[in-house]
Amino acid sequence: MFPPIPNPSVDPAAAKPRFGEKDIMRRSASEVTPPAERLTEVAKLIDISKCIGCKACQSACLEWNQLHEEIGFNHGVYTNPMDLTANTFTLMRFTEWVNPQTDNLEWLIRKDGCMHCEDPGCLKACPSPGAIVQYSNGIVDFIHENCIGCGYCIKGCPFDIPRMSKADNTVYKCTLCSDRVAVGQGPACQKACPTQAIVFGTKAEMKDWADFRIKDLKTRGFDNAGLYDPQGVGGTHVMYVLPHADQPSIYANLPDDPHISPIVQAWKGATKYVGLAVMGFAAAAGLLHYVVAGPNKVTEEDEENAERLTEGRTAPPPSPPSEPPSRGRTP
Amino acid sequence: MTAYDRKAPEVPDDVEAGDAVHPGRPVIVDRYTVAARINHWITAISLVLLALSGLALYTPKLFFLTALFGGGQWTRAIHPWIGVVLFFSFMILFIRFFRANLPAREDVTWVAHSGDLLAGHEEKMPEVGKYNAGQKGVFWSMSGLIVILILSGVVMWDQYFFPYTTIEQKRIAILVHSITAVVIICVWIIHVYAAIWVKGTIGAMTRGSVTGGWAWRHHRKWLRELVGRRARGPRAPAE
Amino acid sequence: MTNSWTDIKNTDLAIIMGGNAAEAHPCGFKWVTEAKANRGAKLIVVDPRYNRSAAVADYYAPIRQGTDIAFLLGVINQCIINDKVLWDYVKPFTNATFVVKEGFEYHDGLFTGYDEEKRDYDRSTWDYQIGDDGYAVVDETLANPRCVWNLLKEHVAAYTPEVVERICGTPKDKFLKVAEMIGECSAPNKIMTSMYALGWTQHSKGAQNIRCMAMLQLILGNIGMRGGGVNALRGHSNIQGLTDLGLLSNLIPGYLNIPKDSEPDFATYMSTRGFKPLRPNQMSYWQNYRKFFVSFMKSMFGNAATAENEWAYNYLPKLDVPQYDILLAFERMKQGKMNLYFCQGFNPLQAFPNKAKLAEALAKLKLLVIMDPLETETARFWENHGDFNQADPASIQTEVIQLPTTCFAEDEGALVNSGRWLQWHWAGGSPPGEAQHDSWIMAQIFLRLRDLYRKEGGAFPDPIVNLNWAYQDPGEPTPAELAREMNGSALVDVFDPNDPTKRLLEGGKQLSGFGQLRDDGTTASGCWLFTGSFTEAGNMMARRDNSDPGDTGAYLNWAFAWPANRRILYNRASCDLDGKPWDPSRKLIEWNGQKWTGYDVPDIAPTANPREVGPFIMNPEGTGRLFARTMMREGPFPVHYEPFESAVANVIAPKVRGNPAARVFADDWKQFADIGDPAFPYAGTTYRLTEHFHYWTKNNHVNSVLQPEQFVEISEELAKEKGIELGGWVRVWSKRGSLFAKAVVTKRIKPMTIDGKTVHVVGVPIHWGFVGAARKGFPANVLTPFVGDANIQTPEYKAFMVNIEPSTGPVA
Amino acid sequence: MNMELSRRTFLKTSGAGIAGTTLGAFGFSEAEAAVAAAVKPFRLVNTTETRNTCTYCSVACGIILYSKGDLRKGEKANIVHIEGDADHPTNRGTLCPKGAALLDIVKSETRLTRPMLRKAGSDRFEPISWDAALDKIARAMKDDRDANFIPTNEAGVTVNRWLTAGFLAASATTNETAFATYKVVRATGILAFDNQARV
Repeated sequence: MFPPIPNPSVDPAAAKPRFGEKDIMRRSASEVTPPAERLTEVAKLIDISKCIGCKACQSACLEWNQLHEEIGFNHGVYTNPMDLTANTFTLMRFTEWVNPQTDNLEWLIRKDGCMHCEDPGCLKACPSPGAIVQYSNGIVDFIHENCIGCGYCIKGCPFDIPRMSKADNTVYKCTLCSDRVAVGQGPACQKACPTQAIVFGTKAEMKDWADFRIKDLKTRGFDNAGLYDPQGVGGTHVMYVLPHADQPSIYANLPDDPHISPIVQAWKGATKYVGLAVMGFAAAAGLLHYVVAGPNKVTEEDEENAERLTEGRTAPPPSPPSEPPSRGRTP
Repeated sequence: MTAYDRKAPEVPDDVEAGDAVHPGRPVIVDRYTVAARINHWITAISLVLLALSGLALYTPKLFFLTALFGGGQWTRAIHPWIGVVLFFSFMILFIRFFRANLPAREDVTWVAHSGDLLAGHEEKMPEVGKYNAGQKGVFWSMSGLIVILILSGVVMWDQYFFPYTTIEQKRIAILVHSITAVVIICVWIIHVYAAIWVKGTIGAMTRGSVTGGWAWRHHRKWLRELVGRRARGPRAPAE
Repeated sequence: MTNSWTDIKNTDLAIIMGGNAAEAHPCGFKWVTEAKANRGAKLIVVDPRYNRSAAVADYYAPIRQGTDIAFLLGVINQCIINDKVLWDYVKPFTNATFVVKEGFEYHDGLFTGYDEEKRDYDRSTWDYQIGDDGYAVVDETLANPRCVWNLLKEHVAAYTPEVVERICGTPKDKFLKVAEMIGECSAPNKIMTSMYALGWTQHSKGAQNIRCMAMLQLILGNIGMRGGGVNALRGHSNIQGLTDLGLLSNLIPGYLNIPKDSEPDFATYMSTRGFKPLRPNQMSYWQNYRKFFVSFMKSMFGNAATAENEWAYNYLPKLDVPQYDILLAFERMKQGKMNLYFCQGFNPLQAFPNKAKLAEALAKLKLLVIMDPLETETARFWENHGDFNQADPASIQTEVIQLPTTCFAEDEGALVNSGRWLQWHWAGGSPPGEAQHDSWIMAQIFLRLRDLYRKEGGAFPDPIVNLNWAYQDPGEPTPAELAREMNGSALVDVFDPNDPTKRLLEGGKQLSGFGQLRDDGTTASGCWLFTGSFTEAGNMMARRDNSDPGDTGAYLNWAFAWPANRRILYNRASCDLDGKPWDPSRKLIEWNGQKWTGYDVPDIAPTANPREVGPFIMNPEGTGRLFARTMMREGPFPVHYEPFESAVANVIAPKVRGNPAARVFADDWKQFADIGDPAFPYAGTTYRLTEHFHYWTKNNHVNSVLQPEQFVEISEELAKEKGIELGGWVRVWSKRGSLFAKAVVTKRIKPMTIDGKTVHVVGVPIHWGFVGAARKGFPANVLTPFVGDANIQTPEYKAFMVNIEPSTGPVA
Repeated sequence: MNMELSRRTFLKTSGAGIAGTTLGAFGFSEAEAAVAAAVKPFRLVNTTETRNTCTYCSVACGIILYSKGDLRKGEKANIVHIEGDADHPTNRGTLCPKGAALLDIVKSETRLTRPMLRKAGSDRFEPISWDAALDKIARAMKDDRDANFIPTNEAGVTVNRWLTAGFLAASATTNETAFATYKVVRATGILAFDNQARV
């Protein structure tokens, strides 16, 4: 058993948050000086081989975060609600999979939710300064006061996690219970998990624990058991032990090789700078032309020609003006 | 089409409703009706607001612009609605102006000589109707870009349209929207610059009229048509 | 549970059959995952559905509901054939060597003495041959063909792998694999634990399902061992406690019995409760019965219970039938023979079988009193809810009084968990509105009733006016007062009869163990099993020392476990005949030559010599029973009987319908589908979902979010056959009623081939009703038959026949 | 009694071969502590803790009730959160989906808050006072018992049973409530007495 984290203290002195503003490593749409010393990285490890799909994590998440999800309907499956929402930060996804090698049914149950990427696509995509922050312990958190509801983070996320709230038009996702972690607790889902399919600790400990679990799985015929800590996003602070780590996508479409979409990279990278340059260039070109070429003014002669034309006097023939413009050289 | 048009097929369609010549010193030529001007300025203001709010979300360096709109949430919320205003306003403008902006034979010559124009040799340019090829270019660019912007904008308008597209489609839409926005801002810069550079132009969209000299100098064909039409006497308005 | 939740971590093989621990007991199931992770244990799940437990199992085998006995007798047969027997355990610690009386026989599914008319047996031949010395005859060589082992061997021989496959639908190879994995646990250092719940009890032969496993565990030598045992995973937080306290028609706290009509006086009552040892030197702990009984009566009636009035023996009612169980109560209610009914935290309209019958019965009451923290369907049985509850309020004359009670968070006291731990808890919140504690309500009713009898007299007022009610505030006894009363105290100073100067007990002081109880009226104890829970040292149930010396999972200083703070029952059997642990790495207790020592409280006299005293001290034999003597109504060995509703006739005894000793009321027979009835071709079963708790959590928002709406589960094959779509509406009906639900079409249920016939399973989760936060639905009991287990009347919820069709849903 | 909250952590299990987490290792030393503008304040601060047991199944998980207000000080207490007790040997702080949402049953909208009476033939409940309800119950019991009590059977044996009344006892009340209930019910001679053990 992974030793349980002691009960929380209700004493204000003991419950003082132990990380915060100064530990912000990345801040959306802002330049920050990363803290000189990084906090120990934390991680949540979800061991799918131990998960019984009881949804205690979902329940605990709703309770701790005081979220009010709608009561839905049954759609012929155990998954409920049918998708993550602004109130469902975590969701058990159930997949009935027949292992082609053994012909045995396997009920794959994956707890979906924010992966707390080391290289967070949401943060990268966010245009609002400080709406998304990454603490140096790895937690990626949304600061709702700063969220403008543009939903760019939704597009930035390689795992399709953040969800917009219809109520306040800000985007929600798992915070890794930053308020709990800040006082030395684990996230609510981890605390509740009956079988310790979810454990929480430092990332190094979690990797060791995963090794211990993977060894056990290999003795039970899961030759491809392994850790899911995708390097495409720089590793994650929520990791999975997968009995079939060679094919993550069988677990309710867990991305095989997640990375921030090149489209998002292009949009948040090159496009920004090129676009600003192009617009600047256009404005500058106009200015330069004005200075060099001067304004294009109507001459007295033009007016007279117009008068002649309208008064029905000898109208000039339909040809280029006989007079050159007031300024500029004649050929 | 009016009876007049059928009787005088030689007259091109680039005379718009309300265009008229008033002899005098100087000659005054009505170029835009009140309705057209209001329509233009609604479009123009929308575009400027869209550019400002859009740029605020385009790069963190310009995020301060959200202050103009009452903060980030308001900027995000207002931007698409202004887009809708722009789209419909421009649609009316489009219906109003598209006929006069249809390509004409002289457009090719005009484009070929556009270097001369910039260099100040307007005398080398062919006589053009109500709009020259450059203006037509702005008009058609705006039309096309606005369609792209509204379409891509709807795809990324999560508050109402989130369920209808995939994330990947939304990502593409954002990229397209931002690139298009850059282009339309450039077109807008050209448009505004042209109005500033060519003196006497702005009055067309403020007072609604230009001087005869301005029309003679820049849109002589249009002027001739107006004068010719005046000579033939009163007639039914063109559309 | 013979063992405890935390002990499961010590197992090598967990078998979940007749239950779904991951689904219904997730936090207890943790200890299975711990055993798997830390000691390489394996998990087997045998169930009609590939369920949440199966999702993390090492091996899953399907089985048709209601055929567990055939499966388990098949496993016992394999163990015998392949000699997977811990002989050094079986011979001395079970009754394998006991010789059975002449006359006892078994043929065609029936034992000697069957009376078809009464649906009951004359059980007189089902016993041991008693020798001239007054003890049972044993044959340690097992040569005697009449010894239990040989009778058992013969009895289970019919359950070959082929027969198991025909009855259970379990493919032969899967059955043999399970049997092989189980058989490995006959080694002294390999231990299996059995985890079961209502999947075994809710059958017309539920008790025999469990006996099968108990027999198997005895043969494997797994009873009394760390990581072993037969573990009933009880469903409610204090249902163990309420059973211990005898809140049943036929019980007195501590598993003593209510007298019968045939026991007119105390002497007659005690004459069958001598529990004389059947083997020399055996302990036969029930010889203390009289002490427990008298102490109980002193607790109930105080000074009114005297030696002269036989300790107020006649204050207790007598039974003219084996029990007035819930099925009989509702049958009588339907017949108009009941006027007044109390439901304390109970929702029988949803919980008992055949809802239509229940509603009809409730409408015949004069007064229904509900005490509950929540709205229940029972309280509103008269309310019309369309398809969900058809009722005509105007025609229902029952008065209903609904009293608001506190819930767990607002009250104080102890609950007994599955592992028999009595854990104290404290109130943390104020009750809502005018809600009151149940104990206050009971006291208030009692005081009013007593006043009426004092003032007016009436029918036999003695037990009411003399009930011991000496609480500081009679209007609301405190939890501590009641807990102290159950523990018991010495009423006067008690001196050693051999040395009158030696005071054994001090009058007015709490007792520290049931060994101090006396049958002369000098001690009182409400429940002897709980003696030791609230002593002069304080409230033992409130202890919170979670240290665990030896890492055994015993936690002796955490709370209190009955009996006597013992954590593993029969733990003497964890050692061999010399008192040495079978598996030194799993040591629990040990005989050090003078006494028993170790990590747990020994389940034997501390100085009882292991060579002399058998480990099963509650049995007069001192052994575990492979042969149940007369204790089971349908036979001393389990036999496979089909459910009362079944797709097929009984393969091993085609003439026997259902459990031949189960009680069936005449009207209910008519509401059973015939065997193989084509109108009801599918095998229905009911079960819990992990997201919900019975009919409670549908009142909770969060749980209703997690599982919002009623559904049934069917195979892809059946869905295809009937044109049922995933998530579409279906109607499911039995001969007793119908329900509408959404269809969960799943690969986790497969059609089975039973005796050559394809049988589809329809899974019906319980939990739904017409009040609460979740979407309106139907309780599963609209479908289930009104018949119970032959011994204890647990209703047959797990196996019945239904039909199913696509539908457009209910009309509200 | 025994209310002091044990802060003991469990011994690290052997066999796992891994040192357990120590939250100190997360790198939060006191020196690093600072006001966290971004992180939400921990919402259990200054609440009152009460040890309790989950009301659902019989795993009997240890739980802690967190309330505003302290019953032990005679205050009104409003429970604001319920969480697993990490000190409990069985559940070690974990809870199932029902246990994790225990607050919802305490605060359920369908909790009963006052005694109600449904009259014969009526289609609704109407409020009734506690006194009136209890008097009515006691009177109904007395009348029915007096009318239908069976002191002796046909053979003349004293049997003292009351068969026209029945009592279903709860499954989640305490032993103490159960014992009080047992005493009252048995004293009346009711035999149709049962609990939820079978269903």
